[in-house]
Amino acid sequence: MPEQKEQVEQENAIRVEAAPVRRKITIDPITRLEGHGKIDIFLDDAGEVERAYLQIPELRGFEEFVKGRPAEDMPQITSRICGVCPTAHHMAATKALDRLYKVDPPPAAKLIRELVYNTFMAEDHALHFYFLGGPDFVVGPDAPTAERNVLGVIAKVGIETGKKVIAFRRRLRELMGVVAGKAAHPVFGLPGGVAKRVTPEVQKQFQDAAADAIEFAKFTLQLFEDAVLKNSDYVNLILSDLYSHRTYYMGMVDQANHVNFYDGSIRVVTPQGKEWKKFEPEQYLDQIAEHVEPWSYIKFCYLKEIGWQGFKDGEKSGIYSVAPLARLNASDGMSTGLAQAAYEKFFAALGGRPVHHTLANHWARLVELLHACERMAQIAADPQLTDPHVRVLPTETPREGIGIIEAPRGTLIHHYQSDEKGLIQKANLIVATQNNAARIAMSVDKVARGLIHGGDVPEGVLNRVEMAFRAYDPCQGCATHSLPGSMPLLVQVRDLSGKVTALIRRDLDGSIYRE
Amino acid sequence: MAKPKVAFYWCASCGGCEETVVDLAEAILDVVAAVDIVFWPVALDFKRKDIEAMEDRSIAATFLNGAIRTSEQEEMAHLLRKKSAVLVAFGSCSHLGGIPGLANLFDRDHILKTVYLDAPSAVNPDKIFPAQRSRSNGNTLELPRFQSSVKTLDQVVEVDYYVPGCPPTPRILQKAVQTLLGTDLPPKGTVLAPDSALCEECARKDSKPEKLVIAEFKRPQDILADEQTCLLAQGLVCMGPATRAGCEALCVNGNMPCSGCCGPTSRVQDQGAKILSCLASLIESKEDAGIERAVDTIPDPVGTFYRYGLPGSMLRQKKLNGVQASK
Amino acid sequence: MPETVSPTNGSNGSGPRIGVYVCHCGTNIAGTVDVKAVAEYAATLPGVAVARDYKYMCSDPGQALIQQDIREHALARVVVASCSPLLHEKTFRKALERVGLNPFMLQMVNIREHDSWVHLDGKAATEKAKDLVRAAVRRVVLHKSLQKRRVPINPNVLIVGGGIAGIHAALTLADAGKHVYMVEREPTIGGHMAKFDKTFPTLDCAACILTPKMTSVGSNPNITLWTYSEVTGVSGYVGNYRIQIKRKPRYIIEELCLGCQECVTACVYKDGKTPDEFNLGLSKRKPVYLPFPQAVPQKVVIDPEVCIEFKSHKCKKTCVEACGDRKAIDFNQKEQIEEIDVGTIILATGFKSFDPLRNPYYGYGRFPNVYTSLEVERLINAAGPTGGEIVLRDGKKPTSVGIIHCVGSRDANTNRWCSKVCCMYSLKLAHLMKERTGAEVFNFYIDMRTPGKGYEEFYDRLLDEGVHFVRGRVAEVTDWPAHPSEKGKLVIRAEDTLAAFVRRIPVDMVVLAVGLEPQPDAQAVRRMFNISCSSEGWFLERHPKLAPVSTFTEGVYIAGACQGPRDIPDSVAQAGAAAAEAMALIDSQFVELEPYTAFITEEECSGCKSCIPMCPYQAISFVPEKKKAAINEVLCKGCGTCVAACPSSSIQQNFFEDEEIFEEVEGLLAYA
Amino acid sequence: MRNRQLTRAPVSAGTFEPRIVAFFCNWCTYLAADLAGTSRMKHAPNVRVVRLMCSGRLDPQFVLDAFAQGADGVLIGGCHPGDCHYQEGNYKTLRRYHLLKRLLKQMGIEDDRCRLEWISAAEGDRVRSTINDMVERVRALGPLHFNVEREDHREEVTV
Repeated sequence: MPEQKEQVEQENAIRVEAAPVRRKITIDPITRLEGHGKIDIFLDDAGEVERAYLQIPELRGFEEFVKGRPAEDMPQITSRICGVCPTAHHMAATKALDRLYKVDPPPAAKLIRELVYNTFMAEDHALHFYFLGGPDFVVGPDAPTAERNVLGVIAKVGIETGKKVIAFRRRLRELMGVVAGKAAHPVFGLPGGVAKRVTPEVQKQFQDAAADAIEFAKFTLQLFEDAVLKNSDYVNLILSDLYSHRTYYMGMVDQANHVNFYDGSIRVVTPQGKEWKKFEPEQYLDQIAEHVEPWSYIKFCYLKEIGWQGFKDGEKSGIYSVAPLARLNASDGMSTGLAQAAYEKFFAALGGRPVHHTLANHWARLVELLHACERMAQIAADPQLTDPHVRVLPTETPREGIGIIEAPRGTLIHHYQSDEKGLIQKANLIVATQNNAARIAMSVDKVARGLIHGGDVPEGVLNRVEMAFRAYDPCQGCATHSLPGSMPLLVQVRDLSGKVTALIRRDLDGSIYRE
Repeated sequence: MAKPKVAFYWCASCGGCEETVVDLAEAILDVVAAVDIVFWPVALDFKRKDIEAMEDRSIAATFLNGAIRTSEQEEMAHLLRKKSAVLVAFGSCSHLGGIPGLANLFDRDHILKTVYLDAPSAVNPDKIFPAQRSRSNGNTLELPRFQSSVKTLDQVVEVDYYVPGCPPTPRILQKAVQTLLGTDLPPKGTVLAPDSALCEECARKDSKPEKLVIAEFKRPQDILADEQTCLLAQGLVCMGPATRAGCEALCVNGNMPCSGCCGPTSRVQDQGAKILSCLASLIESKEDAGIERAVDTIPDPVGTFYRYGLPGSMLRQKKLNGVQASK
Repeated sequence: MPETVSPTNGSNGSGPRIGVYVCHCGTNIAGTVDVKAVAEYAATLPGVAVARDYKYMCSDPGQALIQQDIREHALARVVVASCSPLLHEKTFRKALERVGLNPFMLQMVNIREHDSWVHLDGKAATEKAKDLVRAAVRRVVLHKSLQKRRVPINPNVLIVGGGIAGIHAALTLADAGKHVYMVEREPTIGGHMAKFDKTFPTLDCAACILTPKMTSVGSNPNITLWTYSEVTGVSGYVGNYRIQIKRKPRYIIEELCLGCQECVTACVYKDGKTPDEFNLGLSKRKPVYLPFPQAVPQKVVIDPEVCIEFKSHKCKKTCVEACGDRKAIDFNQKEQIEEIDVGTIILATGFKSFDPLRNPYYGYGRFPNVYTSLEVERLINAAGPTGGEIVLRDGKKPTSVGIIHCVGSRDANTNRWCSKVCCMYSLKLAHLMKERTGAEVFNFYIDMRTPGKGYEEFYDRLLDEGVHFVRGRVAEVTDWPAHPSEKGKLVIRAEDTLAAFVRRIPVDMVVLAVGLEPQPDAQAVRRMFNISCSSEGWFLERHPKLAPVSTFTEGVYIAGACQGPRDIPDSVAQAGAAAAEAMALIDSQFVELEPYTAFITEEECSGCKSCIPMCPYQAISFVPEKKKAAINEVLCKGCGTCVAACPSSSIQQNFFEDEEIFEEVEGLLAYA
Repeated sequence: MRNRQLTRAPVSAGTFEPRIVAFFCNWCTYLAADLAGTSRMKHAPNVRVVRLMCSGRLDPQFVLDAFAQGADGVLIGGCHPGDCHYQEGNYKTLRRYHLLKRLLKQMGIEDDRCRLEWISAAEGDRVRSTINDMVERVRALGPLHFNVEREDHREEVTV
């Protein structure tokens, strides 16, 4: 491919010029994150951070290999973009198929989809809080690494609570399986509805589960309050400028501008929190654009009208953010009572909308967890849920369809074009973490600048840097639809010749080893 | 006596297999009690140096999920092979190549072009592509090379056992772990799941007629599938007859046909060829034209018959003129 | 002394020890393929303990060589690279068996028919032979001990066709005490021969030699004769065929009819109005008739097409009166289906004579005095329409006759083949006509073909008798006189290639020596009996020299002109041969069936039922208790279609297991 | 499932000679090939015949295996429609063949590389003409080399 060639020649050209003597720190990879990430920190001669890069080193190319596949296979194929949030991809694809085949699902089908979806949001948010992001707070940011994991959380909150967490997820995922076929990689989404009806027995199970789930969500929020908000160090950490960016925020809302995960319009607010745009999924191409950097496989989203100004925040920059914090920022409230209360408490405690503190994502996530559980309860109570009429057969010739959903990690867009036989001709996928990519990159850069001085890399800096983006719960697996993989956590300080001038190693027991 | 060391590692996968480990739920505590997890990147921190420092074959069992696409992944596969007494290909991707293996129908350059240039939302006037080596204000950054085809784990290193499924169900995983912790290990190369096809455990088995004749195949959106009757009998392409049992027919219970994620039974070399032979044999017509009409109703044979197994199939990848060796 | 390649890695190899034997077949193989190089190459293959090449592997010393090696080198597998397995697989399997090795431990490699005989480039042929041997060596390792299935043979024989061939075969078998069912579609047996007057070259009377045989068929207790009947269904396999036979109603109760023909005399029709089939329309018959006086069985037939009773139901039925209390006439008779079991089948369905209307330039159908040879046979026959008087349609005796040879034979526009009998019967007719009418007889021929005992002498005799022979293909027969002397005559125009000028010969009568063709329904018949036809449509023998009356379907034999143009002596000889083959099979009491049956490994079967519709023999059934499929080995014919369809490869076929074929394919392609 | 080892194609500088694997029915095409032999009908030496009792035994796996192992073409010979020695086997073959051709097309294998012919036991000459024709078509297509892995894997797999 000619473009590639140019690329290579360019490199060669650059490589010829004498490279200034600088040093480079590599954090490779970031653990406890679904997918693969790598941080390169470059120090100038003074040992100050010149620039830190978050690199996403892989790619799978779903957009290419779905070509020629039958459209109806998209929900199952694209769910393999990410095994952590397969339901989000499955649902975005299914909604795109409704449009592609121009069929409107019957009411029961919509209810079943949204029920499964909220169940998924609940279990996934719980997964992140207890297994991935939570440990930073529950166990503590400076706790020994070996403890900063799910087992550590269990140790901290007690085995009983640990079992409670596990039981909660198991129960929800089993219920999802009953309706969706499988919890991991569901199969129930079809154009015009779902494959299977919900029986009264299953409805009952959901009702019971939802009731318990609400209790669990409340319990979790309480846990967060006790473990985090009552600890001023943590609060200061959350509020510290180090973890703040003034960007635009994006999220899906219903007519009342309340947060909605399954359906609605896309709302964007300015760094001041004013509504800047509200658009329908079909218009996404007018609003969202992707920027390409040669040093990462991830594409960086920005607001098309404002444009790409590089990795800067503020009103002039098109960079925006998605995921829990952004969703709350971009909405006027929650459609369910308890969540609404939690929503108000959240903004009251953090100085009103919008909140720019990245680490506040953890709290926002728990507000959403509660909302998801409440929605489960609402839908499970709906008598229409068990209506056997769950699908409308397509009659129109398939052409083009766009499906948007709020994934746990943010706005997710699937866009397909097919031939008249319904075989995919073109697919465009914009995944949650891509929307955040630019802001995440900025966070990493900012934290590195803030913590690393005089070439000295203080202990704990590694995790602090990781925390900067772990809060986004980024799924790089999704973000590049890439092949995740992991490498040891190791910081190497070396000059550009690649010679290691310093080395910091974090051992399993958490002890730090330096050379 | 020390607990056996167990490792989980992931290469080219979506993380779904990791979810299965988490989905062991309470059972995970038993596993943790029974074994010593030396690393598990998604949930625990670890480092390669520790692994390199270990005695060869000192890890009792490594569960490796994900296919192989980068040389980095190949290196890890070789390292873990060296350090593990037993290497288990865990999940469809490492077992057969998985859904990302469908990329073997295309070549790398077209993928890059599609993603970074042709995507309608991409704004890329300077035709920038992620490069193995690039410079950003004076700094040199590197990315691993994205190879031109996906491989199964056993196409890269020797594999002792396979755990099938996309993802493997917790039940399959649990049984596999039990087997491996047990005393009498099955012969090398065994797929740790029942060795008969899915129909064996399908609830709809009895509803399949003995003499099924198919005039044309149906696609799931074309019909309102009955929830009791064999889906193949309803004209849907169900991979069940050519797919290994063990999942307890989850998809069929979800009223959708089996798509073949557990791969073939041990006697079968090529799952796609087998289901092709089985389904085509049921076609009604005896004339070319009639047969062609029936065949038209399976618009994407490769994507349908090798949804999870193209790299592990006999042909492995599409013949791409220029890309395939012709020197 | 055969060259030996010293034992190789096979001895130290862990697998079974293999012996490879490359046959020279004189120069048939060795003339093209470098057999020594092939043997030397084979010796280097893994598992091969000994590899040899030898002049004639199939000869006794050749087989002894293999047997000796099996003992001395403890061989467990044998590969023989020689001719087609269809020729000598049996031979070599027996050789293995005799030294206690399972016969199926053999793999044959076809380097003659598929290699040395079809390739000119010796180098390429040798490479091909190496590839084929390599594949066989890899495959044979996987071979398993198999037992042939023995099934008892039903001693009854079905003979289809009651011509001279069928008759002779039937009598031979019946005299040997076998029960024969003879099925003939005409109302009488006798076939073409019954229509002839004399037979060449001895000129003995056809009736005199045929009739006794016909009557003994009718009277032999070991023969069940069903005329006016057709085979409609065949199922089963060698030794155990089930046959359906349709018996057309003749409206006469055969058991009661004495053949007195009083009904014929009594028929309301004073004389016949329907063209007589037996006399090729040269005479007329009544609605109720006996095909010909010596017909067997001596039972009349009623033709419903022309019988008044069938048309109007208002006939006086004088025939019924005449029949009286014998009550042999039954206007309500219906078609019957008989079902019988036999072990062997002989097809003697004969031929059809060429239809001269396809060669319009010879004027048949346009000029009343152009006859086919068969019509002339009837004219000459004492029992024929004219009582043996050779007269033209206007009743005049011909003074000059022209016989045109090769009508519908040796002709690119109709049939390419030589019909073999035309020259001889033309000579016969020429002799008889000259003898009976004193007419001048002209033979127009391309070549005179008179091979056979006394044939050439007969030709000489005719030359002496003054019959004229014109060597040249006839261009046309016309009634357009070019000269007063040709008025009222048929003019035969032909180039005399010996005299090298075109001749016009006016004659009163033209005889077309029509050739022999396969029966019009030969294709349908061969499908029913599951045998093949040559491209011309004649039934295909298993081997043109070594198995001329056998077919590729065990237990089905062919005799007479259905296999190709034949004269009577050859047909009779073939019939005897077919009878002997059938008897050999019957007296062995058991048939051995190839063990190539399919089998299911029960615990592997998922019960998906994909295999069940594959089997045309209902050999596969679904066992509800087990929810698995099961194969009835006796019904299985070993085609392997279900094996290919089994989506979990739980069905395999003996001797053709997936792994064996994979090894063969990969062996062919493995780069040496 | 055994992971079949791929045999490497020789890097032969010589002229390309197509390697064609044929699967012939024992009752028709195999006999026809024998007949071609007894009648000394010379034809191209590029075909290697595997004998099956019926074309219905042809498992599509055999065809894929042949290509995967380096065959440049695959020829299938069965009885004419209606003439199957086992009544219907050849119809099963025909149906599988049609679907198989679609699959091969998607895998980038040209149409002329896989061919099904009905050849009766009497049609020796048909064997000759079919083989000669196919060899020429495949020769024109050049080597398939399916058994050779994609370039960069061969370069990069060095661990």
